[in-house]
Amino acid sequence: MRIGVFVCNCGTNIAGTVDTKKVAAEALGFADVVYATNYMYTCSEPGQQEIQRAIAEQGLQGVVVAACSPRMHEPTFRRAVEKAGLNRYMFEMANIREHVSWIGNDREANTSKAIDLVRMAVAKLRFNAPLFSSKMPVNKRLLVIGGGVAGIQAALDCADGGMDVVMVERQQYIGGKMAKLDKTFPTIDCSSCILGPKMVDVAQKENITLYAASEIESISGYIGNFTVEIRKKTTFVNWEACTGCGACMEKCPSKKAADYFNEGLGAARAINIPFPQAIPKKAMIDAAYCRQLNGKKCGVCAKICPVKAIDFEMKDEIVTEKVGAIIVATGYDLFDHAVYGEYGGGRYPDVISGLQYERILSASGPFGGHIRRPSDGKEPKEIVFISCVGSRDASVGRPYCSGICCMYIAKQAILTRDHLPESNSYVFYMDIRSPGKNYDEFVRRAQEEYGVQYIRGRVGKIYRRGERMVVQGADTLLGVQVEVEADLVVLATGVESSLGAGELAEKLRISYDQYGFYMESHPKLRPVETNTAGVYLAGACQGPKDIPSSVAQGSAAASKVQSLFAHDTIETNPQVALVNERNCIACGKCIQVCPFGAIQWKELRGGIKKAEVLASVCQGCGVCNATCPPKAIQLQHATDNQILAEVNELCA
Amino acid sequence: MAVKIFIAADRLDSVLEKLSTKIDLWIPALLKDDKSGPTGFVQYTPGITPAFDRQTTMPLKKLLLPQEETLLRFKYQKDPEGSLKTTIALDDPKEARPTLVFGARSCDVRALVTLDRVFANGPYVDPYYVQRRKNTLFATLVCGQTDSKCFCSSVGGGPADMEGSHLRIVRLEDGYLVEALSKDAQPLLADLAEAPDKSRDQLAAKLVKEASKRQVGDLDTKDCAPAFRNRFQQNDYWASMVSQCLSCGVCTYVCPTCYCFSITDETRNLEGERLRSWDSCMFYHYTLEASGHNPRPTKLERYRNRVGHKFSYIPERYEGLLGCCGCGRCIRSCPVNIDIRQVVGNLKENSNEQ
Amino acid sequence: MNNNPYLPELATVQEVITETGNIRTLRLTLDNKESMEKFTFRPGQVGQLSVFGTGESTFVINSPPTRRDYLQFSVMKAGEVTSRIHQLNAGDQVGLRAPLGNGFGFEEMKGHDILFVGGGIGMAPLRTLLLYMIDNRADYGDITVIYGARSPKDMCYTYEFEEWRAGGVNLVLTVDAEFPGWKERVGFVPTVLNEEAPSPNNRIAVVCGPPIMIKFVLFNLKELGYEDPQIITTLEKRMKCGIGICGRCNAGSKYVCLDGPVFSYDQIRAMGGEL
Amino acid sequence: MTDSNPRSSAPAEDTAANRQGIKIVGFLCNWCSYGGADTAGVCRFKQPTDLRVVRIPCTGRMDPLFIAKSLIYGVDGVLVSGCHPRDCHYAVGNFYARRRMEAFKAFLPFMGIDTRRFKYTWVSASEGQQWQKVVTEFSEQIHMLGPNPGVELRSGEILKVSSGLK
Amino acid sequence: MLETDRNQLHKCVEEALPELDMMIGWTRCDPLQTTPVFIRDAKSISSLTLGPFCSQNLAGYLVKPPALDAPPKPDAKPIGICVKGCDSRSLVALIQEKFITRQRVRIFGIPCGGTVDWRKVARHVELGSVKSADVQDRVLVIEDSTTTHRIALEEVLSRKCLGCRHPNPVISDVLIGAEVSPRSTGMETSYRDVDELDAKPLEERLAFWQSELDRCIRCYACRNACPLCVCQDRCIVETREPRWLTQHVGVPEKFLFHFIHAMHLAGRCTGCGECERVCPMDIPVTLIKEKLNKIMEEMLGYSAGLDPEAVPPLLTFNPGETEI
Repeated sequence: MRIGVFVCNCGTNIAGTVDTKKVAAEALGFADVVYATNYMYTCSEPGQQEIQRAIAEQGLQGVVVAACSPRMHEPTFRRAVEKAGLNRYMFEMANIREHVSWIGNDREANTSKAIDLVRMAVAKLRFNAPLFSSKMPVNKRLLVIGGGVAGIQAALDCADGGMDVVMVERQQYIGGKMAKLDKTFPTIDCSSCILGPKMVDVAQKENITLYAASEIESISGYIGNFTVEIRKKTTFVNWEACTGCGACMEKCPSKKAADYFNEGLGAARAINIPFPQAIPKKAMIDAAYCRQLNGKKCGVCAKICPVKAIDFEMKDEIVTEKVGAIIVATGYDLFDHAVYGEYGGGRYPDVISGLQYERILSASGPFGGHIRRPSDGKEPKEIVFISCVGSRDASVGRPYCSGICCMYIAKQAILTRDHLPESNSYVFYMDIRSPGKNYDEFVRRAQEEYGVQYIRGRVGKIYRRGERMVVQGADTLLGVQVEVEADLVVLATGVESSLGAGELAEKLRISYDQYGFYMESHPKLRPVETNTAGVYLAGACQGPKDIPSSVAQGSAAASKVQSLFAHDTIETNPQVALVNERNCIACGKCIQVCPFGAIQWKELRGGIKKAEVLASVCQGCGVCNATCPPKAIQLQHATDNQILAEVNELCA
Repeated sequence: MAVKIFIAADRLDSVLEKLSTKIDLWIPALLKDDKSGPTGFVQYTPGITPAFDRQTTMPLKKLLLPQEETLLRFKYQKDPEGSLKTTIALDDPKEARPTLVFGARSCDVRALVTLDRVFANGPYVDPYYVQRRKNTLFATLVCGQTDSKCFCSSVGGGPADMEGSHLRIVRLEDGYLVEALSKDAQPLLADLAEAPDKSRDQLAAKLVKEASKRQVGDLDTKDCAPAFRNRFQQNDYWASMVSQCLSCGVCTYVCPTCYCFSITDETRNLEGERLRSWDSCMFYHYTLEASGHNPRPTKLERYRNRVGHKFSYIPERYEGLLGCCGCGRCIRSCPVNIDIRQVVGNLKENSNEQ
Repeated sequence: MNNNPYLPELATVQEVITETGNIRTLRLTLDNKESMEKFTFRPGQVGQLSVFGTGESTFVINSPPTRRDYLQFSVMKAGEVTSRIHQLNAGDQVGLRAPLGNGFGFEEMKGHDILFVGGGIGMAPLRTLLLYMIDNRADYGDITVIYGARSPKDMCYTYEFEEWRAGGVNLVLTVDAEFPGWKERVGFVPTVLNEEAPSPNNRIAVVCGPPIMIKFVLFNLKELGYEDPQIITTLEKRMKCGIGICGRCNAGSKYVCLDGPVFSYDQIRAMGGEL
Repeated sequence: MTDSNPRSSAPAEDTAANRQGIKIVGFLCNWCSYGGADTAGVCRFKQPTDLRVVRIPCTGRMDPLFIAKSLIYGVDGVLVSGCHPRDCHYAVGNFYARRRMEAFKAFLPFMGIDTRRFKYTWVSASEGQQWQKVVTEFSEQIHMLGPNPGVELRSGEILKVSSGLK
Repeated sequence: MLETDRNQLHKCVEEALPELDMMIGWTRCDPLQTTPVFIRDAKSISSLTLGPFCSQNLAGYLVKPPALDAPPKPDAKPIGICVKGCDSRSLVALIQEKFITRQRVRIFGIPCGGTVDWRKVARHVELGSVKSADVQDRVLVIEDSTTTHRIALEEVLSRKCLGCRHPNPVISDVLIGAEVSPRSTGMETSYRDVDELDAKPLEERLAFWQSELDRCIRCYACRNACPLCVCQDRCIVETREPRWLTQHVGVPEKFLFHFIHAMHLAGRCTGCGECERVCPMDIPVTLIKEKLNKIMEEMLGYSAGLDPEAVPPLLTFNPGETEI
């Protein structure tokens, strides 16, 4: 092989502390190196031309550039050598700037290190081989997991763009947490009034297929070609037939079913449509409360149903959908305040969560929009809000800020005053976080116009005194202990990752942080991509978010999908694992460890099995390569021989 | 000049030490601090434990055919034009140092007949081997410790066979009687020890006579070659003989006559060497071709080839010479106790059965 | 040749010809002028080509002894050594131990008609004998060459076909399947052989190609009436020493490196051993 | 397990020659630690120059045998660094690596190789300062241990160590 | 007692043989040794033996080439196999790694009181002269041409047997003979040799392995005998693609070879001791793996070859194990 080495001065960035001339001179002595020079700015246009000229004149078959980090300019140089007719993978970089010249001033030591790095790069290059990407067709259908506001936004954006969308929602209805809200900050507009039309849109768009009461069973495939199995959970109601008339609900004798939609504040019927505007507006039986399903004689709903939609024999059903991209918008769950023993550990009916209060405020809620306390239905007079319950508290494993509580407390306090002008509201807070457009003004209005009393300090204890709750805390601004006797305490429970986020991540093969929030590709520059190609994030599944941010992310993810779907094919990355079938012993360990399900069995004649890499699924991590005992599976461009070649240069 | 000496047992060490000043001396010795542990030939240094009382685990072939040796060295040199010029320096057979192997057995030395035929007698001559062979003398023990695995008499040798030996060692109760059999060996014995007294001399002669009459092994190797050819295609026969074989290289590495080798280049940057190293016909890679084709893909073909090589191919090629010295090492060291005598012996039994 | 049979002579690559996607032809001269001038060999003899640092591999010298400007080797990329050989350029140095092996019995073939049947890289060993015969055309009768490859892109020596034909060779070219612009025969070599059906009378068939082709060609030749001694081929085995010592290239008691690579079919049958 | 090795615990003399001779190989994952090392460079955080970096896609690519190879053949130190657990670009590569390297680390001293010559750690792309600390500390440790004698027998040395095995 | 067990084995195999593809067992080939035997017809059943001389682990024969290259037909009959306690764990490991299915094997389990190491016998008697050998009441009785030697079995047991925790097969279809009680029940006694070496200073450990491994001739018997070294012909110690080892015979090559062998068995080795038994140079090869087994047990609470459902620990992970 004829190798050329180009040592970059990078002005004085490198040449200042590395003798680049000497590095080039030494490089000329390495095996297969036929040309070596140093250059002022190798990445510049003339610098690249110099490489291309040398490739042509010297008949180079491989190029090493010793310069900055490959994370910086590897793509630049790969393009340059490609233009000169070399395969882009017949190129290696030695990082002698970030790893050498910038971290030490000892010219001699730096130069010797730079020489070593070039030697290693040359040694590796001698084992490089041209790699070629292939093209895979893109299935232009989108899967949206989660039908909250972020998912709805993403689905509608793509559907508007003419793409087929499949939406999967775990609950019986779409709308997510936003559907439960009364009003939204800072505009105090009605949540269901702004969300409702979008939900209807989802139902009406012909190119959106909605699976409510469904969950993701499994995902296989890769960008452009995912196969998704969806588990349609048993509803005991044939939704094709159900018209959502609600007759069954009225007659259902099981009246004490859990009312999940109302956060447990009311009671629902065993057969239920959670709220009047629900999309899809279909009834579903809660098997835990249904008399018929619990061996008692009933079947009232079946008798009453005008379309005979009730089916007690119904079973879960698995449907398969094929899509080309996936947007994950699984949202969040609320922190369970029961872990705070000092706040009653969930035992006091009048110490409630923010979302429960939201249902109390809501006209469609359990009390029809009248503020009453759960214990005895009385109108409260003194109401205390406590912020940061399950947020910014390392002691309960939630050190992060949930971002929305300060704002929703302010909103709820304002609404409380609107509903009950005679009431007094107190807010115990740590800091007020209100960095959005019109947000801080909103909080100020609560304090100034609505007379909500903000007390800076942490509540130490809540206990019952007679019919009322005593809230004991410190006012850290005044430096005094404060005790408020309240009729109702609202805890601003924080945001945590959605239940089952981890399991879904494993199915999607995306990573998640220690709190269960999904990891984006890059926190600044790739905020809605994941490291699994073709899977995008929107909304609070990635981290706590308010509605505008969630919607923005929904649209952002949608635009990523649209730019993907603008192509009929995608180019695969050739730096993937490759099986040498001759050496494969079919032990299946690679299949077992692959984080992406990118390896599968392939059957040869005579029933002999071999592992096979799906090049378009493989992300190139190399776990399989490290695991494979006979090293039959080799990660291209980081093969054993390539790494060994580098190591060998350092061995005595 | 003494042609016979007697070394008393308690003087063995000092005699060997003296001998080792005259010539590079190799003796069989323990390779591990365990009297039942593995043994092999090592260069004598004072203090090592000789192991004359049993056959060595490893044969002495490494003296003539080291497990690894450099055939040549090469170096690429750059010229100012940027192109590479090669210089190669032959690591030509270094002037081998005169060496004496003291305490080999007749089977060990007999094996050299096979090696000599292959390496030294054409059509091509291996200069590395020849150089060492010319400079090595053998003092051979008349063997009194044959066991149930030995079969030297079956392959043309015998416990007292001195073919290829330069000195004969007879082990007596109280020491060793060493006799020079060739002129070039005589000077070695000078000033080492006294000549033996008459009774010891007679006793030794008697022992040699007895030993040469002893028949070790009852394998009949006559007409092996045609029998082998007859059996060649009978896969069932070979399968039944070697289904327990592990395809390891023990039998070939402990075999004094197995000489097959590999040649590989080892290199570092611009310099490198071409190595010759022991290889084993029992290994899959031995015959694996770059195309992926392997003419001997399973242990069946490989073991068959090993047997064929020793008892059919070498005899056919080299005037009836056998490629086996009957030392029994392959039987003793085989992890699954395959007995080559059985495989060869059965060649002729009911060979037309199938 | 040097008296140490393991020592290669240095040679320099004069020219590299890319024959197909995975076959290249190298033209070498020995660095020592005198050796080059004195170098003699029989068509069919082989050389051990070294890329120092990677190793040696065996190839037939496929230029004929009648043309002495260079020694030619055609190399198909398969393993480590051949991959390195494919990276060689004009001016690079290699090592060569040659000639080794027996070569074709071209003397006994004199006065006979000759049939060459080659497939893919199998044309390389045939080429040396073919050119030798063209250069001594009067000594031989009809020369028919049936040469097949998977596609026109996989055919070697295309640039020489005119010369062969001009040298009085009946050249039949075939590819496995139709290909745009291909004007010669289409079909597998054994089929084309049957179509051509060259008479076995006073003819010697020299066959070289992939095992599966050989198998069917052999069958068809027998059908056409060829006897085993009339059919000649070259064997390939993994080799190391090339001089009949290291032990691995045996088929029965014959060493391919020393007693071969050229054998007639009756010899092969007599040898026994694994192929 | 603690290694009380009197010979190697004495700090080697910190001469220029000694410094020059020490070679540490670093296997850095492309996404986090290689970026972390870049960050340290961009921030001009001074570091010892003994480290030579091999870029690998993920610590999951790290076969412990690369470490074995390095230490057996005399590389003075081996540093493996990847993304923090749960931050792996490939989701779980470093989880596999952690187990493998932890087991390997415990195994090395049994074979007579000083386990202090091998370290694995997690450094993210933003942790330039942490990278500087890791490199500095590890380089110092290797300097203290001195050149790696490897496992080669010194020429002519014949070892006979009684196993004590029953 | 041995006689009774042998008769039981013969009877059981006789009954089972018609349903079997073949039966893998041991047969006596020498007073002190056995060789594996592959039985297809009933005539040969009488050659089957069991007892303390049956040292080979037969599990490997189920997966070694050519078996590995030609997968069994779906309707293939099961293979009968004799296993001791330690051998049965290899079987479990192979089932675990899906090299064989449970249905593919008919397991004749043999409780084992330890196997005889002929090298240790050689310390007491000259092997070449042994005429017969038998074990009676944990005493090895050897007859040579002149004398009767009586050696306590304890003195000549294989090293691996001394810390054996699973003398009874952990998986079997038929159990031949009565179960025996384990010699060791905990880590303290099982890893005595490992602990002893670990107690030595680092330098001595290095010197120990240098001197032991220096003898290695790279015959690969240890690898080929290992029932879990399933790569066999594809093993990377012989390939140049990839190229981990050279043909040099230096100690570093030998170290790396044994590192490769050990690391490839980390979390998989069942401690059957075959690698050490077959070593012609008497290198304590199993000891290397014992250390890794101990690490796996201490660090991850895992012992290989006990649970057919378990995933070998290095093929999985636990995100939570921040401090392993």
